[in-house]
Amino acid sequence: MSEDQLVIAGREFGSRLIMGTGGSGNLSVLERALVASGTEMTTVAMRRMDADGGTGVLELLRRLNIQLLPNTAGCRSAAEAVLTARLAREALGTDWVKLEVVADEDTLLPDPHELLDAAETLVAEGFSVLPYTNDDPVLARRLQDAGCVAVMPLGSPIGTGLGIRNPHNIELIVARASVPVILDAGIGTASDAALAMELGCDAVLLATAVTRAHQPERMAAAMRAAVEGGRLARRAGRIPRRFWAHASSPAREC
Amino acid sequence: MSEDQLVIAGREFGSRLIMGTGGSGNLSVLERALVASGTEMTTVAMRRMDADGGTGVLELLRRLNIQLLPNTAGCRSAAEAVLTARLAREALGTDWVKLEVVADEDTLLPDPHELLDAAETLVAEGFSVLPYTNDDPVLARRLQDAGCVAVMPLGSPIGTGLGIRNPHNIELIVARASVPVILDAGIGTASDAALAMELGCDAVLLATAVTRAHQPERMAAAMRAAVEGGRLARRAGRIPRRFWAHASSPAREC
Amino acid sequence: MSEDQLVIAGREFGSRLIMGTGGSGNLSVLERALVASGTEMTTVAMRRMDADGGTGVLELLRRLNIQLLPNTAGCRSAAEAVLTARLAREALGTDWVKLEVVADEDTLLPDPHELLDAAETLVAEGFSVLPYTNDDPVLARRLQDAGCVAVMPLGSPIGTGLGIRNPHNIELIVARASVPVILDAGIGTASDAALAMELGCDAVLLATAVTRAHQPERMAAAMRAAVEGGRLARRAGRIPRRFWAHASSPAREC
Amino acid sequence: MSEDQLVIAGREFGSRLIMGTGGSGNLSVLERALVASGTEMTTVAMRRMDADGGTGVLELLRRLNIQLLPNTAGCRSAAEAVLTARLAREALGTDWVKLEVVADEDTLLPDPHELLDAAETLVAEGFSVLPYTNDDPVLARRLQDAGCVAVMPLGSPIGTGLGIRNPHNIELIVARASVPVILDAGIGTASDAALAMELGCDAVLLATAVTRAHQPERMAAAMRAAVEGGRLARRAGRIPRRFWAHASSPAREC
Amino acid sequence: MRIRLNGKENTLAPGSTVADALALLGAPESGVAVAVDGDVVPRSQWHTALRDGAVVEVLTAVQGG
Amino acid sequence: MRIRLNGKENTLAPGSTVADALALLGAPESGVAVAVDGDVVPRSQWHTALRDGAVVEVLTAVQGG
Amino acid sequence: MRIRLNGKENTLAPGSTVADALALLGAPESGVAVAVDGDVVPRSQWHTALRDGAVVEVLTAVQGG
Amino acid sequence: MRIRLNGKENTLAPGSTVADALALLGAPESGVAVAVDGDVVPRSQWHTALRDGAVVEVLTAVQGG
Repeated sequence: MSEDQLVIAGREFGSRLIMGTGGSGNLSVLERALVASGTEMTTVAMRRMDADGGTGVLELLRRLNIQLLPNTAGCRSAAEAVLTARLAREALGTDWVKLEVVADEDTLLPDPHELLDAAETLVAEGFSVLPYTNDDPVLARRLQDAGCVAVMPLGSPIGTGLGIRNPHNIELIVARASVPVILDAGIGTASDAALAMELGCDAVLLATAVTRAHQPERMAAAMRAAVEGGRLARRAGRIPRRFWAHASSPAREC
Repeated sequence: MSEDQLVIAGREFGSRLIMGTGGSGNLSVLERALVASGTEMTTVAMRRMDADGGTGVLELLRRLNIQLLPNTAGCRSAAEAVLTARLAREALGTDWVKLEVVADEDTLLPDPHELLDAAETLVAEGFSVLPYTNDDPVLARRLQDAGCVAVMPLGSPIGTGLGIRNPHNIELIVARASVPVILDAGIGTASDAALAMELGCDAVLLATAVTRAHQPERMAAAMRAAVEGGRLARRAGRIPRRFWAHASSPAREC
Repeated sequence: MSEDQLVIAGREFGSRLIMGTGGSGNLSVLERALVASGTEMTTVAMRRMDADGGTGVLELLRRLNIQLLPNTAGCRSAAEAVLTARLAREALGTDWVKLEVVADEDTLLPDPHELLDAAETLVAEGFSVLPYTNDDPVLARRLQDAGCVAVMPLGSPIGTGLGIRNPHNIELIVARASVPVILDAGIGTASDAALAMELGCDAVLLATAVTRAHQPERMAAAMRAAVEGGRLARRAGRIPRRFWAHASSPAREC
Repeated sequence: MSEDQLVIAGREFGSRLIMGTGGSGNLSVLERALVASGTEMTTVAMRRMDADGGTGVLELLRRLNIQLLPNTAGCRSAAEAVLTARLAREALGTDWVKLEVVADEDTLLPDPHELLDAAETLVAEGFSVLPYTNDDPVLARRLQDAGCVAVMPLGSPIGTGLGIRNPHNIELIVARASVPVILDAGIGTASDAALAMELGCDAVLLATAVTRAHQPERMAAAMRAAVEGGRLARRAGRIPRRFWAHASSPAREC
Repeated sequence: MRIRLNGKENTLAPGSTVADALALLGAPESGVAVAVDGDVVPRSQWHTALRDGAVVEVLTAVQGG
Repeated sequence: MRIRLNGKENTLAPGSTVADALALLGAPESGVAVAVDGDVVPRSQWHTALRDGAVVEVLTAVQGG
Repeated sequence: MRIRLNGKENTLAPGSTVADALALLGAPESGVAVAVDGDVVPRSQWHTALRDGAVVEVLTAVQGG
Repeated sequence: MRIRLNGKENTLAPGSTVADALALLGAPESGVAVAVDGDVVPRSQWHTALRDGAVVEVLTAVQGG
């Protein structure tokens, strides 16, 4: 679909599925899943280097030539997130960041105030900020107005697999978006991903729906196909919903 | 997926999307859609031959080498349907039939009694019967017990585009099926088709969701991808649904 | 609401909640629940008399002056159901019967053919037949045409508490009904009962949603209120659904 | 249920339905609806006094002895809302306020930052603050921590009648609430109100669902019954949901 | 003679009637119905004699949904 | 003689066959089937003569869902 | 002197008070509140004089959701 | 001197630099970043000496959603 590129911050992506690296216990399983997903960008977290020397995920991603999107997972304040973003830029040589500032461990939902605060700071420092946000159309708009290069509303809380709990909010966000909308978090299965695209999202970001599936590589292929299918359906223009039936064969004469 | 063939009445299909020919106003548009859908079998209706000599759809399908599945659309009684099936076998040289016996024009829902009656007669005459049925798990089972080679429950009434109104019934049908379950009718968009496969259906049959979409060829490609995605997701084994969040990044130490 | 009586077979009911007696382990708990429900008619099953002399439920219902509606629960064929109805008429002196003919124990779903067959026989014998049916609009119509005094579609299978799985089918049944439509089976909680009435049902029949609740008497009161609320809402005419917001306070000038 | 009082800021309410006055074109219709709703508290907006001398709504509410809950409808900033609350206290002699700070006219969704800011200011000034908020569990918790006497999450945007778009968020809010949770905005019909209570909300606040219904008085009675039914159902403890059926009559021996 | 009464074998004096079978069960005056060999026997016919080997079902109303 | 062919009255020479009726419609060699008076007439029997007043239906495949 | 009262220009006698402005609107004794230049003026201060050019808002309760 | 390195106490020779701390962890050339006392220290400044008691965090990328 070269005529249907996703463009974020001026960079073109052929794939509208962004698969994160979280939740995989095994690098070779992760590698097969990443390849099957067709993702061109993936998330990594920043953590203390162990004396034993890291996880090897960076080598893997360099080999697969997948763009890094460091996140600020686990940060609970704007200050923590900003420092983490700066360290990621220093360590990985990218000014793209998936901005996460969560309010508590039970819901892992974003703290609206800290998130917006961090976004404004990082935009001012020249970062390309992709914020993980809730599905509040107002906060999504504030983040967009703050200069974020995309907004990434959740479908449901991280790791719940509950899919898109509130399609109406996603439609409201899409209706007023001037930057790409990436459905992030909550995807449980392929139809959730297809629905996200049909609602008008520009891409889908997921990790554990694939990495914690019984067969990660196969689920990655499923998500890839579903995102493509949902995108195509959005562009193709679905038939209207009707209350009464409508025949698909000509009337019978005899 | 050569390892994941659909087998109906001993015949193997690589594609789990069965696209019908109904609802298309234009043979060249239909041709592009059929090709994009990847379908290996398609439905046709039986109607009086016009003096001007037919529609050319047969020539098209022969050229595309797509198996014919004649239907009994428009029939209101077992007798009508049985005669139509016999004429289809005579005209088209196939003993496969999509059996439709509808009760009224407003809902185009099957008449359970006439449908089962016709199925029994046609099975006895050596037909491979694929009945279009409602989503009643009992009727589905009766049709299976009658010797139908597949059961084809609706998601919602023909042409409504309401998707799968009752996933619970589809799951009940799948849980007790000994023949392929093909979701037939009601599909409106790609996520509906993906959901059908995730519920355990073996295939999806649709027509107007593609032929009456704004861009039929693109919607055909969407449905093809969605069916593949849904099937892969079903086989891959989705993550469980949770009430509380579950992190995908390791805990932060600092 | 004396102006909003439910009329079945010429008999008027002030209450649109019909509570069955099934599932209660204790007659005094059942009595309090029946009273709290306000029901004017209740179901009983016909079973072999024990040497110890029965359950006392009849005495209770006579004392409460609640009309009996014997059912044919457990019958698997038209013949069984017809005999059971005749015995009920003989034993209880009523020609009203809740006709149940189930296909199997796993789903307790009606057998469409046997159900219709039994209905026709019993109507011919002068019974007032209230059939427990699935949510197929075609079967509902056949039962109505057969002379049943009401049709009683399920919301979901007996005892599942899944509520109304397919509101569209219930709306289709209501749209074409010439006799009262009573939502029977599947109700789990109050909002399910309210929804049934909002969809246009004339009454709700339930048993275990009350008798197996933690507090049956309170749940009976809940169902009574919900049925009244849903009925009133249906008659009052709800506001339309909108995509965008619509203020309820006048615009602010300053 | 005198044993089931709603207590907000130490004040007891027998009714868990709070009906607002917005959207009614006619004071006598409003009066009948308020009486039918059984509400003990109602919202009013603060607007410029016309030379012709006001709307008479105050006289009506005094006569009906319904507690006033002035709102800050239409305010777009914390400063506007705080001034409006102060004027309401001065004019009406109550320090209770329904705090609304909306972000835009299209969605009328709250501005999270301004809302929290205004809440903190008004709590410090001794107001009993009942904030209209979105369904974000994090913001609800922040408002609670700021000293609000209740939190009032929306079901869907004001006036849409879309009901409760995200029951999961409402359950998350209820699960962590230490003050009453009042479902505010979005209610369209009785079953929506019943569901709100079943999800664990302590009360429901609505206005146009009643005032703009075809028959406001009847819809008010519907909402009253539905709120009571939903509350009773929540307390009674519903039956579990099951996949397979579960009989409510004893097994048949013959 | 022997009859099968609600699934159990019973011995009755020759010439016993439906009413005798009911008495055996201690069935009450009202609220019961009887089927003999699959046909309903109306109350008015309870005085009729049972054949040897008759299958008698005596039903009453119990709680049911 | 007269037949009813796909709902229209037609006149054929006495002794006309099913094949003659098909010719009247310009029906192709393949992809069609014929019912006479409600029964299918297999291709192998198209040479059989039609009775006067026969009702002949000639069907083919068209687009259908 | 001139004041802006609920968005409209008005002329009052020099030394006029908040109460005078309220009288101009025919405001009732109760159920109203006044803001002058963006600050609430409690009832107890309604006797205070208005400055020339004061912006006076007089609010009351109306129907609202 | 003593520093706190990724949460553990360590002893370094006086005048040790950020680079020395990294060496202690066996940190690779690339893919890591350092914060000293809460501020990022760019690679170009790794030669700078650490103060006694400095809190040094060395981070790298790991799997994360």
